[in-house]
Amino acid sequence: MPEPKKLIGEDGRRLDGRRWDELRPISLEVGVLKNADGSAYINWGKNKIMAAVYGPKEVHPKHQVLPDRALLRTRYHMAPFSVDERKNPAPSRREIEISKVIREALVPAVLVEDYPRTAIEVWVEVLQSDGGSRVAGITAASLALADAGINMRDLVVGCSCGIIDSTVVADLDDTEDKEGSGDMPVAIMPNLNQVTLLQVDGIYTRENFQKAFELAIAKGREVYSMQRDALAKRFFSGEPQPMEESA
Amino acid sequence: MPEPKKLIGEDGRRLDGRRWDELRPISLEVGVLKNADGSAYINWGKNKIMAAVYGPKEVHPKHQVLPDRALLRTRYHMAPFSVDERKNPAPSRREIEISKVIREALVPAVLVEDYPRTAIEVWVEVLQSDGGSRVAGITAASLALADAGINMRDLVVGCSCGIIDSTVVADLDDTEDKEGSGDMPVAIMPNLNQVTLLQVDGIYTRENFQKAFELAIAKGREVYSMQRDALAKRFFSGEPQPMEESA
Amino acid sequence: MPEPKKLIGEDGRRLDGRRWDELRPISLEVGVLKNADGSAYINWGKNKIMAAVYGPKEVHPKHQVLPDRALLRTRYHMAPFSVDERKNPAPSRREIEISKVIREALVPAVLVEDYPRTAIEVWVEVLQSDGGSRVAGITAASLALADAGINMRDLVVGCSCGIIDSTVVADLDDTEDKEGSGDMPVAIMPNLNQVTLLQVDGIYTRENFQKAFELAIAKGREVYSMQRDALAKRFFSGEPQPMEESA
Amino acid sequence: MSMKKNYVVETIRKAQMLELLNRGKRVDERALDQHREITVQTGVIQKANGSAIVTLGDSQVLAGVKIATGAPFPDTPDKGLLVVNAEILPLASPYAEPGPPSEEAIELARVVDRGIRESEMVDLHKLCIVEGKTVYTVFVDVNIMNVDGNLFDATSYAVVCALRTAKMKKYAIENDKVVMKDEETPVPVEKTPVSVTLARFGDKLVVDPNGEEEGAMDMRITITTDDDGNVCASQKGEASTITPAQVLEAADTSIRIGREIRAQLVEATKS
Amino acid sequence: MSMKKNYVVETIRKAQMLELLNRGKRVDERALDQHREITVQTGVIQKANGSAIVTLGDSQVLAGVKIATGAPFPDTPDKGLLVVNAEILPLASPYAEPGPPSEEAIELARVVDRGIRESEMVDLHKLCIVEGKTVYTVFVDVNIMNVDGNLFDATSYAVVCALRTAKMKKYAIENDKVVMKDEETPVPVEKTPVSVTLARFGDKLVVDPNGEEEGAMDMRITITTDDDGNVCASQKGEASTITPAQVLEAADTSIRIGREIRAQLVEATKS
Amino acid sequence: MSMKKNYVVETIRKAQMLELLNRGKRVDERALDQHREITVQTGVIQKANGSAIVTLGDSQVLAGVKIATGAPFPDTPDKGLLVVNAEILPLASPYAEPGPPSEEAIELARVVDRGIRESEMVDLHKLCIVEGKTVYTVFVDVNIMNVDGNLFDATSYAVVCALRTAKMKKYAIENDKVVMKDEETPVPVEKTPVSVTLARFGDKLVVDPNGEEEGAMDMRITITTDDDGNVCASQKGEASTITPAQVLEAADTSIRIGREIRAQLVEATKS
Repeated sequence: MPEPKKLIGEDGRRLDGRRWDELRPISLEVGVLKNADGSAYINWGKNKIMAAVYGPKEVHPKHQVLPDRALLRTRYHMAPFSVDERKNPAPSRREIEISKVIREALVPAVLVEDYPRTAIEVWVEVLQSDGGSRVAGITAASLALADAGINMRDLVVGCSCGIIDSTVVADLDDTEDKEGSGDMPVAIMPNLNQVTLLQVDGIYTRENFQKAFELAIAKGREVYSMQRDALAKRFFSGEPQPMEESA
Repeated sequence: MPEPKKLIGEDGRRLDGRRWDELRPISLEVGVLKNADGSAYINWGKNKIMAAVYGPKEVHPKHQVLPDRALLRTRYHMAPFSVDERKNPAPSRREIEISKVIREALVPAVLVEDYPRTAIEVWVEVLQSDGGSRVAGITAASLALADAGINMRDLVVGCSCGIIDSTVVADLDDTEDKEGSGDMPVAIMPNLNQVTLLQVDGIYTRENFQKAFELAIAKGREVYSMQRDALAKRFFSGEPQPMEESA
Repeated sequence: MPEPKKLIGEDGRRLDGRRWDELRPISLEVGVLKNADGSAYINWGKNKIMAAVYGPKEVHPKHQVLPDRALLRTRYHMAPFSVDERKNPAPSRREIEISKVIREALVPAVLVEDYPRTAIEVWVEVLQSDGGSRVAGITAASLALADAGINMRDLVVGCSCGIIDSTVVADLDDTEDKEGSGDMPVAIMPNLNQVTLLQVDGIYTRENFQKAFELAIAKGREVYSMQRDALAKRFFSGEPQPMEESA
Repeated sequence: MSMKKNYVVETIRKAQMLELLNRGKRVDERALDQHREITVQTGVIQKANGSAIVTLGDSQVLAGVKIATGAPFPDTPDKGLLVVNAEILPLASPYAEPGPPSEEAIELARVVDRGIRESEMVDLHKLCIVEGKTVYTVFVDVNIMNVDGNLFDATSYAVVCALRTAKMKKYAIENDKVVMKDEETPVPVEKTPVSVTLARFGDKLVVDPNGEEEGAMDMRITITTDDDGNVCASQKGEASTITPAQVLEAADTSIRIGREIRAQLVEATKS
Repeated sequence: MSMKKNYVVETIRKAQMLELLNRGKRVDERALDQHREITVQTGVIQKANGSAIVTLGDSQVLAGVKIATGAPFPDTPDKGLLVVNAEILPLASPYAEPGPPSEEAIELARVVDRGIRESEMVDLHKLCIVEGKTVYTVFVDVNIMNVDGNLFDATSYAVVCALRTAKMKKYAIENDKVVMKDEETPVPVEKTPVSVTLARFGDKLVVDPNGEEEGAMDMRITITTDDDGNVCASQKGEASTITPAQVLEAADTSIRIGREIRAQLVEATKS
Repeated sequence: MSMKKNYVVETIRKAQMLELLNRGKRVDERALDQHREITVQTGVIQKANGSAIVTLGDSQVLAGVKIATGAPFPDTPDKGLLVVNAEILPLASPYAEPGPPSEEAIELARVVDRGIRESEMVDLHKLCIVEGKTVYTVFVDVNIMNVDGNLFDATSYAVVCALRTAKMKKYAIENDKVVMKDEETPVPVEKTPVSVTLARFGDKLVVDPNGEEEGAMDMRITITTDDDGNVCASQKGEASTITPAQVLEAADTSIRIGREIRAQLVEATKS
């Protein structure tokens, strides 16, 4: 397949000036919505994503109750204005699949057995979309879970790596995702060294597969330190927090 | 905005010959459907609207039960052949909104507290549509409620006024609604002097706003006397009525 | 209406070489799916149809329970690749109607009163469609019911007859159905001499109506003998069957 | 739409009906082959190209015709389109619900549609304006206003009467363009199909079951016949059976009763 | 969206509110005709043609404008299209659910749409590129991010601010073809409509009810006014009533308060 | 689709499975890296352009290819369209329900689609007839007929075999018009991607879990490889985890097992 656009310059820099293993700018803020039990906002490249958590709460309809653990509900949803062409507000097949893999990426980190017969809702709203929106969404969602005081084994954090101009690079942006030849979103529990999400698109030699995968994990750990800072800022900053929120 | 068509002639008459404050011909008939607990049919200009009431009846699904009062359900629905271009039978956003404001216009007149844990259904079917269909629908629906023997504080009756050729006029027809510069449907409980529906479209000076609003109320009272006549004809006419219907 | 194509040749043979009263090749196989409680596969002309039965099983949602008998659910559904132009997978109005008449054709043969408060599900999947798919589906479905061990008064079997080139013929294929001037699917319980499905399309003199109808019944009885053979092969063949299936 | 609610009452009532039928009588005093009174009012919806309110006893149906132009189907480039839709309005019965068409409403619309279509009532070739490009599209939408049994026949009569009185704009081809003229022309109606529905109670067939009879009947058969006494459509309904002999009996009755009703519908829609 | 959950607590709270109101006070210390603090941030979504996050107290709304080209409606060949949609995101409230727009969200979008449309805020004629062929289509999508009462006004302000700051591609007609240019031009905004919502408690009207007040109020009235103090849209809400005199009082208050808020929105969206 | 119904039985069975696995054995006697028997039957649906029934143990899948022509996407004017859809038929399992595709069916179709698409199995450029105007549209619809675990691989093999044997009409450009010819040509297949799914039980990975194993497994990983041993798609599934080392182990197994299966699929679809 022809790749007309050169995505890596003579100087080894990518179109936005990054080195092959460099992350885009990321900022994280925890506790940004008033009504939600927990929330977090992430700016990652051009991604702007809000995640919020409600629960544990009663399960409706009742036949979905899990007797021994919490039911985790997730929705990954894109605002109509979040992409270049206006998106129909109805959920696409892509959004339905991503909602499922996000749920399966978060559940392993939640002590669902501590909340039998309840529902925990995780809403991920993509206000502006860029490459790597699902891993950015997971990164924000696990902060929102922590903000809601849900018992967790570990945070979940992700990064997407891939291949452009036959080179493994970290953290694809929108152009690199579309024009490049491979995208590999990975989410991990960094302290437990477990992978909770893995999806692969593209063509990878066995060597490149391993390189991209290990790079994704390494960069995920880098994002994890930003997650911790954001949580620390939320709970241990100088500003006094309202009691019910820091409890 | 250009208003190419002159809607009021040299002689001060509107296209259909009416004076500025004149109603279109209206006829009302109560008790026209066999199965419904109450029903009424209204001809108002070219509007042909059937309203029917079923209830009080059991509420399904159960979780919608209101412990201290009746649940009023309404649907305002247009037949596919009721308008110039065939209308798709699925409910439009417009029909969903009008169903809501009709419900909110009728509930204040119903002694919902007399029928706890029940549903009262009000179906408004527009067989042919003209200007002012929602107020015509409300006018018929409150007669259908009365016909069904539902306890009421007052009837509800409406009229829509507006602005054409910079003049406040009563009871817009279809052409005046589309070509004119403002439409203001108002519903009232005439004996209690309360407004139960108010929607405004167009551009009104403060003075015209008041003039149109007060005209709508005055014309509504005119329609109210027709409502009373229609009810009287239903219940106190010479013809004997089947017992269960006049009870 | 012009019938440009001659559907019966000089020699009295139809386009595929059949005589006026001849069936297309039919093969039937019972017990072909592992998970279903009962199943049957039919090849009838170019029709390829799989029918399967699950049940008796619990009824969900509960408010559909019939206190004195089983609820029979049916779905007639066409695969997107089963017809010349790819079919949208969502159920068409035609499929909804056929699902209803198939249900009404099967229920009379099932001792539904033996299974109160349960559901019996009959799924008819048209993998390739030809003329007469609904009667082929019914023929397979009643075998699947028998295979599932459901108590039955009789089998149900069908055939569709019709008119081409002004002649009554048996068992229309796709071309004859489309180019011809009448299609009459009939299903019967052969031992009880009862009609359980009758639909008529086209223009029939009183005489032709009777001729086509009686031909459909006679040909249905011919198919019935193949049904019996297929059941015998399933249950009394030399090969030992797993115990739970032949029980 | 049948109103089976109280099994005990229903069982007793059904026994009464059967006893009456054995004496050749029905609950509403009709003869076994007698249909209820039919009334027809046409031209009731001015915004429609044609319309009719038909009552059959206490069943009441309103049909409206809307005619526009559109592209033909690729496989029938020289034919117009004719589509029948039905909605059982929630105001028509305590058992009707608002929402997308039920299985019953879909069957109703399709059976009536087939009766119209198969009888070749409307000459679809005459609905072609420019072959392969522009044809008339005729939508017949049916609103069921009150349900008291035998919606199939009531709906069919309403659709037939609405079509028989419908008018459509003329079109001319001027400079290769399709131009709408101010004149109107009737829909090209060639036949008057008539649907007759019978209900079976045990070994008896009765014409035009009312709501109460539908609640107790064993099964239903609808047969549509054309002006020449041909059968052009039929549909057996309900989860029960009919013998071959009864089917032929029903056909004979439908042809006979259909003739009477056709005369009445034609009379009611004379221009 | 009102949060009626515990009837006992609600009743007590409502009694407190009424008592406070009789003394001219509100639960959050505001005057009866005082709206909550409004903040506006524009240009937040770079992929949108215009966008704004507006907070009104703790209600938070994000509006995004997307502009494309398309065909006009046949009956308005010289006008562009403007469509407002709203979704109350499930993250905005414990009572919001994912799924197709609720009745509340549809009413919200349509009332805001009418305020924009009827005031002639955007000159739709200037959105025409080639009459009858190509026009601008302006979609304004609203995401409700946090619900704390009076979504009508918060949404209206967000839509107004997003439109006031939106830019669209220029088009030229070259060789009979519509060609997109690299330049941008602002959306042709002519007016700044301002929605003001009042809640009625007994015989008192209060401006801009918060979530707690909405839970206890008798009814709601939204009135949108334009730069000249004209009323251009209104909607009464909730299953209760208002007297004619109160309607006129509400109009006067809306005109007066609207003027203040308009000045603030204009200031916040200056280029 | 996993059949978790009786927690007690499941727990005991899972313990048995783990014990067996620790001794290198599986419930159905297979080796840990051994897939179930695969059977392939092609050309089963004559009305389809290509079709295949594949069984993988007791999982049975039917894929049908329908090819038409249509317009390309604006951003890929020189590429044809390829769409994979899947429906888990209600007859396939006691837990499947009729209705719109479930979350599981959507994931299944999309993962298989990505394996086909990312491997560049079909050269989409060769599906272009007239750039920007007319391209082939290739629909692959999958009917799941019987569910007994590992639908991902069974579906993938059925789609691959259906595409490898599919034929499409030739088109010529004559007088600026696209004209269908009577000749047929194979779909331009360049690669044979093979999906291999592994299940994790504790620290063990097993190839091609059957239905019973799926009910007890911790998680699932699907890896699709191409003819050159490249990884072209992968998807981790289920609400559990996998270690980085296990991912690499799974990749090696998939490449190795994929090679065997590819040879079998190519053999079964030789023309």
